[in-house]
Parts: sequence; C-alpha cells; structure tokens
Amino acid sequence: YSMETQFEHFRAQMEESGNIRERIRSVASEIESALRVMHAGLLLVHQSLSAAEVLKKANAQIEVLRVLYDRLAQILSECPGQYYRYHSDWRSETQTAVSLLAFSQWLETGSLLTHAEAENKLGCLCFMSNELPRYVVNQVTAGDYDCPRNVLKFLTELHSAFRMLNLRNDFLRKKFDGMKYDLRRVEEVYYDVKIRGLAPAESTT
Amino acid sequence: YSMETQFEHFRAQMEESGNIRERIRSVASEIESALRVMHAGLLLVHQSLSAAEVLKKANAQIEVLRVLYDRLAQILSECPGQYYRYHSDWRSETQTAVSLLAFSQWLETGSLLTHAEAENKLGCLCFMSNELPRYVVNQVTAGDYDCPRNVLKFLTELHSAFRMLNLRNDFLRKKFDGMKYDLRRVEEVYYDVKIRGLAPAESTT
Amino acid sequence: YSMETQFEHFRAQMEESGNIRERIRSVASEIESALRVMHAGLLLVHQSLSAAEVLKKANAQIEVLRVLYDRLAQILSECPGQYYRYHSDWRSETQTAVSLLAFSQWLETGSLLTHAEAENKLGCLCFMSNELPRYVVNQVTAGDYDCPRNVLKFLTELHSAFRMLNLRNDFLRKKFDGMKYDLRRVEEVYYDVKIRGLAPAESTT
Amino acid sequence: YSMETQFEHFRAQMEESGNIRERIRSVASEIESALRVMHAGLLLVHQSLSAAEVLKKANAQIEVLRVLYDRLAQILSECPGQYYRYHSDWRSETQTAVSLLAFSQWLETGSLLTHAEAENKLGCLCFMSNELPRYVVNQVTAGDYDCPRNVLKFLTELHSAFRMLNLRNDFLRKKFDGMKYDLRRVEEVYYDVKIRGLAPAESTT
Amino acid sequence: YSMETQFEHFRAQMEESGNIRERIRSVASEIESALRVMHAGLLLVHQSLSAAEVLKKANAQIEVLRVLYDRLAQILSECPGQYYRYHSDWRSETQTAVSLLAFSQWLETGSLLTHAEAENKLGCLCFMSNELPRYVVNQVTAGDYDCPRNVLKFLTELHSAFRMLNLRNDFLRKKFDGMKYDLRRVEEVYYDVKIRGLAPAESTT
Amino acid sequence: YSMETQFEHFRAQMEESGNIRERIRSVASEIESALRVMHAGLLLVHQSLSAAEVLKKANAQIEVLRVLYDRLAQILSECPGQYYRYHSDWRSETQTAVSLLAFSQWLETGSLLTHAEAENKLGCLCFMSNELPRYVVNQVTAGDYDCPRNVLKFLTELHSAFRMLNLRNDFLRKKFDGMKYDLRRVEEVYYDVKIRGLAPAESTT
Amino acid sequence: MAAKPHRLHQMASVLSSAKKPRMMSTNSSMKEEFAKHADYLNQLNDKRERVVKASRDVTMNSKKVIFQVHRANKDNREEVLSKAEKDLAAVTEQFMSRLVKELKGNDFWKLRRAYTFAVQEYVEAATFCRFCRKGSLLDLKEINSTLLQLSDQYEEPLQINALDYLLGLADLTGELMRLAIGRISDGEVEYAEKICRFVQDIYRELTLLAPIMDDNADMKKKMETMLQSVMKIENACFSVHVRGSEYIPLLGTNDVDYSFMGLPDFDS
Amino acid sequence: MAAKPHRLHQMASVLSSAKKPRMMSTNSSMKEEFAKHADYLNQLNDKRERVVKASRDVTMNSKKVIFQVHRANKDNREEVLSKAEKDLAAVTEQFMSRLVKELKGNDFWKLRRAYTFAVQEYVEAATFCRFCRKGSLLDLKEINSTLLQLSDQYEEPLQINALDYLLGLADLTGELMRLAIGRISDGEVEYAEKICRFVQDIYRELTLLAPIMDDNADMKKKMETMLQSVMKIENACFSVHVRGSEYIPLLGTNDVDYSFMGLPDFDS
Ligand SMILES: [Mn+2]
Ligand SMILES: [Mn+2]
Repeated sequence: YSMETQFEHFRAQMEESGNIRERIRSVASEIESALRVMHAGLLLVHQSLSAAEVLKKANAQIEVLRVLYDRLAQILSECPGQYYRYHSDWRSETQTAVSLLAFSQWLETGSLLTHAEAENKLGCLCFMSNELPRYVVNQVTAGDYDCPRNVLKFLTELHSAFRMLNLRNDFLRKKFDGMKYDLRRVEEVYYDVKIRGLAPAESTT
Repeated sequence: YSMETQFEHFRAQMEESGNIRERIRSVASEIESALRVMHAGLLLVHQSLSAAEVLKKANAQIEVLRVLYDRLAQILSECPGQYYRYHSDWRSETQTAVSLLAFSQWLETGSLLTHAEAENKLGCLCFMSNELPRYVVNQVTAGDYDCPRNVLKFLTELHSAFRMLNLRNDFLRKKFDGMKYDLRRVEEVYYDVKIRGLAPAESTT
Repeated sequence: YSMETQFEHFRAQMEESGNIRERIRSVASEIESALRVMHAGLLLVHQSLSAAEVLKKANAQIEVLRVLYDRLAQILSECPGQYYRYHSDWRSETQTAVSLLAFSQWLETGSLLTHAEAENKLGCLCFMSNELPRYVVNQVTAGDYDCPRNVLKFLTELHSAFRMLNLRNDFLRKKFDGMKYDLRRVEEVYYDVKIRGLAPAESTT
Repeated sequence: YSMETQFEHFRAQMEESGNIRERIRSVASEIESALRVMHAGLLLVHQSLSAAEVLKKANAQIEVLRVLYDRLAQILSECPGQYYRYHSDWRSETQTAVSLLAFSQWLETGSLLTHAEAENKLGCLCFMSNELPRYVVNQVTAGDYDCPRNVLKFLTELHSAFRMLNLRNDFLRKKFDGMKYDLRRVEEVYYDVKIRGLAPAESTT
Repeated sequence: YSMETQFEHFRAQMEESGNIRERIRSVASEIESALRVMHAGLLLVHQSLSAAEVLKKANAQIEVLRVLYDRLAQILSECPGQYYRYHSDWRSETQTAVSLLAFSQWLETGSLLTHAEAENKLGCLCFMSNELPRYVVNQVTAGDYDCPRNVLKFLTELHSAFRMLNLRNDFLRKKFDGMKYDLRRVEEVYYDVKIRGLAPAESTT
Repeated sequence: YSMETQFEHFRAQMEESGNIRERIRSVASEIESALRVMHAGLLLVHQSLSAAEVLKKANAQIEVLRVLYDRLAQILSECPGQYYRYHSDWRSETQTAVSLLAFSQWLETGSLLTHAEAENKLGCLCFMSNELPRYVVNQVTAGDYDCPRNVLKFLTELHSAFRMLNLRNDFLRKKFDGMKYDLRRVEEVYYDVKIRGLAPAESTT
Repeated sequence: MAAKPHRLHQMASVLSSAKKPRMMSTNSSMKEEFAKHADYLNQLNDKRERVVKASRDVTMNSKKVIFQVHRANKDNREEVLSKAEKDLAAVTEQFMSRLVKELKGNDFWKLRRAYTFAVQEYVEAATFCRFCRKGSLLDLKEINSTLLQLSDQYEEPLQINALDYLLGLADLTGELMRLAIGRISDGEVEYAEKICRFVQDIYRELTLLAPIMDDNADMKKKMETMLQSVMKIENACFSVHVRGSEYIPLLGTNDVDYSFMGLPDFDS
Repeated sequence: MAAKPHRLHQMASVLSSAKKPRMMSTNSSMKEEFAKHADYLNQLNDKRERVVKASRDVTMNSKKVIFQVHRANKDNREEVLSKAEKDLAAVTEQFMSRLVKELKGNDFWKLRRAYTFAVQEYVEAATFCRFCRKGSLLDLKEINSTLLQLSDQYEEPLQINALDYLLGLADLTGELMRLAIGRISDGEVEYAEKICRFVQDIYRELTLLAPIMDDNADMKKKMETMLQSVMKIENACFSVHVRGSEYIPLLGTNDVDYSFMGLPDFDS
C-alpha cells in the first residue's frame, strides 16, 4: 500500500539521522569534558604560575582532543555532504577548543594559531581576547610590568585585522564589539604602569 | 606579514559565503511571493468554488515555482557539500511550498504527493491537515454531504501512518499533536451529518 | 587541606546522584517508547475496531512495561529516602502509563483501575476522560447508539467523585476543569441520540 | 461502592500531604523573616562598622534559626522517606540561610563553614561571593588596604575548588559563572591598591 | 533617628496588612469549601433531579456562607477605605458565590437576583448563562420539553440587556461573547424540540 | 469589484514602499562600509599617530559619503512626507556618520560640528564623549600631557550644556548617564598628570 | 513636503564643508545651541503628550460607536445605526480633528506609535458602521476625504495610511464575527452568510498583503485571530445548515425553513 | 469610609433572604437595572480616563523637576533649587490636585494601577528636592500633609500610601547615584560620601521591607537596580579615595587634598 510504504521509508531515514546525531552528541560531550580540564589548567595563568608550568597541564589534554576529533571526523565522513546538517551539535565545543588552543599557543609563542575554519576561529579569537585584561592585571600585580605593553601590541594588531572584515554575522559582530572593551582595559593598565614610571624602557624593535 | 595574510584569507571566505547566502535569500523571497499568490488562490476552495477552478489558479504558480527552484538548485550546486549550511535560508519557504502542492494534489486526485525530503514533507503534511476541517465544514454548508466521509478516511490513514514514526524532532511532534485536533473536528462534522441522516449511503468497499 | 577535602566530598556526591539520574532517564525513555506503541494500539478504538482486538494489541505492551518498572524500582531502591528527589524524571511517563492502563481496563471491564499513587492516578483519570467524547462520537457514527448512555453514566460518577476532593494541586485542578468539557460533550451526544429516538430503551438496572 | 471508597482514600491522602505542606510553608515563612533581619544586619559591614558589632547583630538571629530548623526537622521526621517531596518548599530559604551563615562565619574566622548538604551549600557559596567585591571596595575606602589581598586569596581558592566539580546542574553552573566576575573585580581592586603602593608589604608565607 | 523611625512604622503597617490579608485568605478559603459543596449539589440539576431536591442541598450551604461573609465584612471594616486593596483576595470566591446564588434563585423562582455590586453581578450572569445550555440539553434528554422555551426567553432578554453596556476589552467582554454561543445553543435545542413537535403548546404568560 | 480594486491598489503601494526600503537599505549598507573604513582610520588616533595623518585617512572617505548621502536624499525625495517612515533603515548609520564627522572635526579644530538634526546630533555627541577617555589615556601614555586639560575643558562644557535638556527615560538619557563616567575618567587622568607635575603651565586662552 | 530630504542635503553639505571649521567652541555658543535643542525636545514631548491624549479619546469613543452598532436588530436597525453614525461623526469632528491638527508633515510618521492604535480603532468603527449600513467595505479614500474636510486650513492634511487602515480592518473582522453570531440568533441567516463571504474575502486579500506590510509582527498576530473569527462564522453557518437540512420523519416534510431558525416566536 | 464593608453586609443579607424571591423577570425591570449598570460602567471608564490623563501630566512634570535639580552645582545651587521647588509646588497644585479630586474613597485602591506610576514619580521628585535642600529624607507624613491642604473641601482626601511612597523612594536612589557622580566631578567628595551613606541606609531598610510589600514583583526588580546604583556610588568613592591616597614620590607629600580632586581650576 502506497502511503504505508512511503512512511516506512520516512521512518528509516529519520531513524538513521537520529542515530548519527546521537553519536555526534556523545563525542561532543566527551570533548566538553576534556576542554573543562584544559581550561582549569590554563586559568592558573592568572595566579602567576609560570607559562611553562601552565602549558604542561594544558598540553596534556591536546592529545585527548586529537583522538576525539578523529572520531568526530569519522562519523561525519559516513554521511557525505551533511557536514553542516549536524554542525550545531558540535559547534560550540569546537569554538571553545579553538579558543583554548589559540590562547595556549599565544602564551607559548606570542603568535596566533593558523589553519582553522574562518568563522569558528574568528569567534574564538574574540573569546580569547576576553582573558587578556585579567591576565595583564594579575601580571602587573605580581610585578611583571613589561607584560601590558606586549599584550597591548598584540591586541591592537588583532583588533585592526578584525576591523577589515565585513562582519555580517551577528554573533561574530557582537563578540568583536566586546573586544573593544578588552583593548581599552589593557590600554588603561599600560597607562597606569607608564605614568608611574614602572614600565621598562622600550627596546628598539 | 602573517596575521594580515590570514585575515585577508578569512575576509575572502566570508565574502564568498555572504554572497551565496544573499543570492539564496533573494530566490527564497521570490518563492515566498509566488506561494502567497498560490495560497490566496487555494483559499477560494472554502468559498465553494469548484475544485477545477481553484486548481487552475493554483497551478498557474506551479510553473513559476519550478523555475525558481531550478535557480536555487543551480546556486546550491556551486557549493557542493554545503546544502545544509544554507538550509535555514530556504527551509520554511519549502515547507510552505510542499504543503500547498500536497493540498492542491489532494484536491485534484484525493491522494498524497510522493517524493520529497522526509522531514520537510512530514511537517508539511501536518500543516496541510489544518485546512481540511475548514474545507469539510464549508463543503457541507454548500450541500456536499459526501465530503466528510472521504476526508475522514484520508486523514485517519495519514494519522495512523504518522503514529508509526518515532518523532524525536520537537517541531514535528508539536505539529503532529495538532493534527489530532483536525482529525477530531472532521470526525465531529461527519457525526453531525450522519446523525441527521444527511450522509449518502456508503458504497460497498 | 580542608577546603579541598570538602570539595572532593561534594564532587563524589554529585557524581553519584548524576549517575542515578542518568540511569533513571534511560529507563524512562524506554518506558516512553513502549507507551507510544501501546497508545497507537488503543487509538484504533476510534476506528471502531472491536474492543477485544484493540485490547490484544495494547496488552502486549503491558508485560514490557512491567519489566521496565521493575528496573526503575531497582534503581530507586539503591537510594533509599530519595524517591521524590528524582520524581520529576519519571513522573510524566508514569502518568501516561496509568492513563493508558486505566483506559484499557475501562474498555475491558467498564470499571476503574484500582491501586495507584493518589496524585498520579487522579491526573491520569482526567487525561483518560479526554478520549471519551471522541470515542462516543465515533461509536455513534458507526451505529452503536447504546454507547453514549453508558459512557455518560461512568463519566458522571467519575466527575462527582472528583468533586469531593479538595484539589489544592494546581496541575490537577486544571486537568479536572477540563473534564467538565468532556462530560458536557458526552451529554450532548446522548441528547442527539435520544431526541432522535435512536437510543435503545433503558433496561431496569 | 468501589469508586467512592477509592476516592475517599485519595481524599485522605491528599488532605494529609496538604497539611504537612502547609506546616512546612509556615515554618519556611518564619525562617525567611529571621533571615531578612539577619541580612539587613550583615549589610552594615559595607558601612564600615567593625566586624564584631556586625556579627553581634547577625548572631542574635542564629539562635532563632536553630529553633525554626528544629521545628522543620520535626515535621519532616513525621513523614519518613519524603524529605525530597517537600524540598522545594524550604529549599530557597535554606540556601539563603547557608549563604548568610557562611558569610558571617567567614567574617569571624576567615574560613569556610563546613558540614552542609552538597548542592545547597555550593549554590550558597557562589551567592556569598557576591558580597565580597562590595565588601573589599568599602573596606579600602575606609582605609583598610590589607583586605583585598586576603579576600582575593580566599576567593581564588574557592574558585579553584569549584572548577574541579562537574557541574551538570544548570542553576549551579550559572551561579558559578557569576563567581568569575566577583573574582575579577576583587583582582582589580587589589591591583588598584597595589599599583599605587598602598598595599602593606606581604608577610612571608 | 528619623529614617529608621519612619521605616519601622512602615514595617508595622506592612505586617499589619499582611495579617489582614492572611485572615481574609483564610476566610476566602473556607468560603471556597462551602461553595464547592454547594456547587456539587447544584450540578445534580444536570442529572435531572427535581429542582426542589437540588435546592434543598444548595440552600443548606447558604447559612454557612452568611456566617463567613459576616466574618469577612468584619475584617474589612477594620481597615476602612481599603476595600479594593484586598479585593483580589476574595473576588473570585465572591463571583462564584453570587453565580451560584443567582443560579439557584433562578431555578427556584425564574427571576434574577437583585442587589449585587455591578461588576460582580455582571460576571456572574455570564457565568450562569454558561450553565444553561447544559441544563437545557439534560432536561430535554430527561423528557422536559418545556424547559428550552423558558430558558431561551430568559437568555434572550439577558443578552439584549447586556447589549446596553459599553464594555472595555476585558474579562467581561470575553464572557459576554461567550453568552452569544450559549444563546445559540439553547436556540438550537429549542429548534430541535419544536421541529419534532415535542414542545408543549405555549401558555399565555 | 471594489474590494479587489482597493486591495490591488494597496498591494502596489506596499510593493513600491518595499522597493524604496530595499534601495535605502542598499545605500545604507554602502554608507556603513565607508564608515567602517573611516572609523578604522580615526581609531589610529589611539595609537598616537599625529592628528594630521589620522585626518588625511578619514577625510578620504568624506567625499564617498557625500555621494552616498546625495543618493539617499534622492530616494527620499521620491516619497515626500515619509522621511520618518524609513528612518529606522538609515538612522543608525547616520548617527555613526555624524559621530565620526564630529570627532574628526573636533580633532582638527577643537570645535563642534554645527548644523545637524537635533536628536541625531545629541546622540553623536554622547558617542563622541565615549571615545575621549580612551583618547586621553593613550595620548598621555604617548607623552602628550597637555591633552587631558583640553579634553576635560571641552567635556565639562559639553556636559553642562547637556544638563539643560529634559530627556525622557530613553536611549539618550542612558547615553548621557554614560557621559558622566567619561567626564570622571578624564578628570582622573588630568589629576594623575597634574599631581605628578607633568601638566604644562596653562596658557591664557 | 520636501522639507526632510532637504535635511539630508544639509548633511551632504556638512560633509563637503567639513574642512572649513565653524568655530563654536566658546561656552556661550554651545549653551545657545543647546538652548535650542532643549526647546525642540520640550516641544516634541509636549506634542507627543497631546497626541497621546487625543488618541485615548478617539479610542474610547470609537469603541462606544462599535458597541452602539451591536445594539441593532431587525426592528430597531435604522434608529440605532443613525445614532452610531452620528456618534462617529462626533468622534471625527471632536477628536480626530485634534489629531489632524497635531500631525502635520513629518510628525505623521515620527509619532506614529503614539496614535496608531487610535486610528486603527477609528477605522474599525467607521468600516463597521458602513458594512452594517450598506453591506460594503468603506474604503480608505473615502475615510481620508472626510478627514480632508477637517483640515482645509492646513497645508499638509492628515491622511490615514494604508497600514493603519489594514490593521483596523483586521480588527473589524472580530466585530463582524460577533455580528454574524447575533444575526443568526435573530433569524437573519442569509445576512450571516453574507458576512461570512465578506470576511472570507477580507481574509484572503489580507493573506496576500500582510507579509509585505511594514513591520508586520502585529499584523501576523491579527491574521491568526482573524482566521479564528472566520472559522467561528463558518462553523455557525454550518451548524444552522445541517440542523435546517435534517430530515424529520415526524413532520414528514423536508423543506428547509431558515426563517424559522433561531427566531423564537415570543410575544415580544 | 465604612461604605464598602457595608456592601458585604448587603451580600450577607441577600444570602439570608435568598428564599424570598424578588421578582425581576419582566423585561422592563431587567432593562432598568442594566441601564443603571451601563451608567456605572460609563462613569467608571470616564473617571479612569481622567485619572490616566492627570497621571501623565504629573509624571511628565515631575520628571522636569528632577532634571532641574540635576542642574544645580556649587555655584548656582540656591537659584536652581528654588526654581525646582517652585515647579514642584506647581505640579502639586495644578496636577496632583486633579488626582486628589478624582480619587475619593474607594476609587483610591480601585484605580491604583492607573495612577501609581505618576505618584511614584511625584514622590521621587519631592524627596529628591528635599534631599538636595536639607540632606534628609522627606517623609510620607509631610508629603501627605501637603496634599491634605489641596483637599480640605472633600471628606476623604487622597493620601499617598506607603507602597507608592516606597516604590518612589526606590527610584530616588537612581537619581542620587547620578547626583553623586556629578558631585565628585564638581569636587564635592564629602557630599558624595554623604549620598553614599544615605543610599546605603535606604537600601538596607528596604531589604527588610521589600519582601513584605503587597504584590512585590515591581519592588524586587527595583531592589536589583538599586543595588547597582549603590555599587556605582561605592565604586566612585573608592576610586577617588585610592587615587587621593596615592603616595607620590615626585611631590614628596602624602597629604590628601580631596578638594583638589575633580575640580579643574579653569578660568570659568
Ligand atoms: Mn474591536
Ligand atoms: Mn528617575
């Protein structure tokens, strides 16, 4: 009977995509767990632990994440052309992942992580900029008066780079608008250090 | 300089997907216009115009829609694998389109439209069932006492077919719950006609 | 160190209750599946299948439910005194379960299911009353003119019994207010049948 | 008659639990009154009264609370196994109570209150952290430049301890997210004091 | 200290009005209980008990209500000029009370209750009109073919009187809209009875 | 048929105003692009570029804007009297435009832009005041100790002029509240500079 | 008329002259300019207050007209409708005229939020009167020509715009629903059927228009309410029809006497 | 006064006489009764409209008074405050008097929703003026005694109730926050600290009162805003304090000169 056949077909389709979604969500939830541990490690930077110690803790999670992302890629490869269909199920975790990776790479090298999907990455850079004012405040409190100038230089460049993008995406634009406040706060810390003669003399770069 | 290069790359990527999205939205908006005209035409069925006349008006739009969907398919074919990325930009129009097509086909043939993407189609069939109680009421008022029994038979089958699906999708489940009320109303119209001896004798099925 | 110890203790407690909750939810979701099948079976009563046939389908699920509820009881017995802590995780499924059981028992024996937790059960009886107007309408359409009087008698009694309760519970009160409309609708069907002389003469009970 | 008997039984059950709930609510409302007075007393801490004076006012309410909680425990002991059934009727009051107790104990001893039901307590500790930024600001204005460092130390520890919990509970997670802002504010106050050379020299810990 | 004195005074005021409110609510809750019993009694009219029997049950509650309303009036007289301050605490009970009184008086004498506060009374008349279609349907089912004509006459008059009012877009207007449907339903029953020649010859009233 | 004619006429009207709106939005989006470039240029002022250089970059966009505003004026002149109908479609861009113009003119001449529509202008002045604390902080960091006094004088005057207005509780009042904080911040910087003897002797202006 | 685009030209001229500084930095000149702004804002607020007050009067009195129309039945039609029309004319002359006076030129769109509900209610009342009188739709042109007469002394007379007219029309269908139910009770079944077709037509036409109206969130909500009204009328007509079509063996007759429906033959 | 409980006695008397039918079933007597109801409803609606309009005037003009008070600084204080007080007196005499006239007896609580926001704004303006003049809290008794003078000819004069007074007081703290920030800019740091203590006191007292007020959802929201205001003032005071306490090696002096803070020594 025709209507029944058709609905039987629908049932099969929905069953299948329901299963894929469930598998994706389960991986995404494990990713989230790993990220929480990594984040807790990175936050120690605000308590003036040395960057080296902080990074050791964070990097331990990177391998874990690599395995999980392989599993995610495997699942997505089973349903070609549907990458964006399930995007919302692992997007926010991936944004956090890129944020934390970018932040830890910046701590290590002072430079930006390369190679990542455009929109995801941009959102993360904004997110990362949120941590910097706190970082600068705590570093100065701990006596590192050189920090504000370096961070300010980096943040200014990042902000300029962003300005050149035509941000139609609302989520991104909002995040970016927030970056302005981070920049402003770092400028103020630099000002505080400078006006008190605490900033070290600038080397000629 | 590295950060600049990278952002230049981001800019290009976002520009491109922004353009595609704009083109899709423009087609979607034309589709919406055509559907509005088709819908207004189909509404005449409640004013006791003959199905033939009503369908003539509705079918005039079908050709328009065909051309527009060809244009949409063309755009999507330019970005393979990203079908679901832009899905939200034309999904609701397509749901309305399938609903109206299903309703006009049912008016013409009494049977269901076949061949359509599962989830889309299911939502639409529910939506289509909304028009049926009104249709039945107005047909009876116009003296067609045979109509309720036929519609009830069709709707009962449709409802049973739906029941067999495992509706995890919240949107769909809500729509389906609404179908129960349509069924109930048609049962009551049939009851009103039957208890007053107005329903024609059933042929031997 | 004291704060750490204390939080370690908290962590363990939360972990444990999180696990129990997850296990309960998993059983609840299986219960829901079984109930969906059972409900689909019972709905055939509106298409004028004989009660016997309908009940055979429904009863097949009762054994499934029994096993699932045993599993639920097992989990709850592991955390004595916390029955109500997790109540919200399986409450709505249990309400549906009792509703369907009550409805199928009523179809079979015309009497009410006994022995169930008070509040749960009351909510279900209201819910069950929702199906009765539809049942009566469809039975009369199918030519069973005796049905309205029986259902009306049952519903009137049920409604009077409810009236005697002091319903402070808002959820229950709302459900009960809905029952009034069911009663009214059944009265009207009985009226339709009676005024047309279709109701069979009352036997002396 | 069976249906009547059964409903009589329901009525009795509901009557009983309704009465218990009413008694619990009445105690909860008295607890709330006592907490209001205690809270208003503790707020004086922001107006630079000495901790000793502030605590004297607050402690006067502690005895009142003790008596009320004894009464609550008495009622709950009358319905064994139903602790969580009525939980929502006294939960929010108890959260406030633990918050205020924790805050006043911290004022007195600089350490955390121990021994309380996990989830309740956690929510309260977050809540308590809300008062700390205001406290620090007002203490500094009143000339106590030592305060920020102490509070920051305590809050940092508390925050780290929280991080280790796997907060699945949405309410708790939200509260905890708020704690980040309190921590940040205290860091900034400490920074303001430190950079101006106002903070006393650190003792060697 | 002036501010404290004033606030102390307010606190006393608020506590006093809180107490009054509590006392009012307690009386209102007793009124509600009495009304529930009275309502249950009056509802028997739909089961075709004789009006006399129905009224006997209902009237038993009237003395109870009288005492309760005296108590309410006593409380309100303690706070002159604040009648409407506490209005919401006993309004809905009083609306029900007037409705039931109006309905029972109408059953007894066919006339309308006079002397009630305008807004209350109007709401109650609407409420009462809601009961009439059910009453008429059940009376006809029980063989009282004279009833529809009387009720129709009454309801027609009531409806035409209501049309004199300018109602705001509020509660009352919605109720009045509902009255139109009650009128329609009673007309339909009258038509059913009349067309079958069941209506008794009209006496000259 | 009269009703159809009228609605056909409305349809034409709505389509026309839809087209106008689309054209306006397209110009507004080009304006926004030009403003982004101009803004990015002006922001360099915070990185202590000389005013002359900054203004050269900014002024390059002014000609672009002039052309775009001519186009906008042209479109609006096609629908006389409906200036405010489409206001929301270009309002925010125009506010930014006026803000940037005011800011660049102030940088150049130290004077305020005249000739702008009252509401627009007021909003822009607030916006501009928001940029000044950042400007002052960065100028001082770069060694320009004269800047705070000038900015403070200007901002004090602006603030006192604003106090003449009776603002509703809207957007503008919020902005004005913010201006108080800008003023405070500039005062603080002036104080910092002054107390350290960094401020140059006052010239008699 | 062309008053506003002119401001934009001004904007453009500011842009082209941005380099020629206009000195205005002295405290007193800033004070002077702000004194003008203060005046402007005070006047705008005062005007808004006057518009809001006039609008409340229009709303309240238009509602009264609608209630008056609902008082009509077969017997008192002429008298009741005449009174309603007179009251409506009074609303126009006393209250709409005050709006007309305030809303010249640009204020029309600028202050729309302050008066739109009043104008909608007025449209509802005026079209309701017309339908009851002539069974036809009072069109916007005609309403506006009435308003024109109020304002010949002003250069830019208030003209209700299509948006407010259509929003008012949407509310009209709610009143027509009430009317239809009442007419069936009064035995005027054919009148009810006429209302049914009229409301179906409006609903269908608005289906095409609602999505392309400015800022159509309100209209969307009204379309849902309107569909409910349409269905209420359809159901009432259905109910009369099946009841009237019932074959009654007892009477042995099958002819349908609609006039008998609903109208009780009381000695009224 | 005892007018209303009396209605309840009437209710009780209806209850005791329910068995003695009062015939009222004739069409004409029902019409008569409803004519009275129609009158009552029309009058109530008219009165509500008048109250709403008077309320809008009270609100708008009270807001103007508040803006006027904010215009005060060290130099023009006396002049500005006097004008504000004069304006406030005008609000009382011209607009509050209209409210007083309408809200006799039971209408006071019955129509509260129509005027409560206006009365709150009025309380805000009056208490704000008083604080700026004397640094103390204008109490409810005094406000009410002013109103009493407006209404000696009526038997039941309008008296603002404690609820509206407290809600107005909650809004006052927002204005005081603005005032404090402004005073710091003007160099009046001690004045700002005085405001800080005053607002802390109000907040603390309201912590005790807010939860036991009638229908306290509004008040709860205002308490949150108030806490924000308190913290803004505290933070501003903190900021002045730490900045002023900074040990400046360059100047070699450690004494705190608050008066130097904030007040720029312009040739103004
Ligand atoms: Mn209306
Ligand atoms: Mn205010």
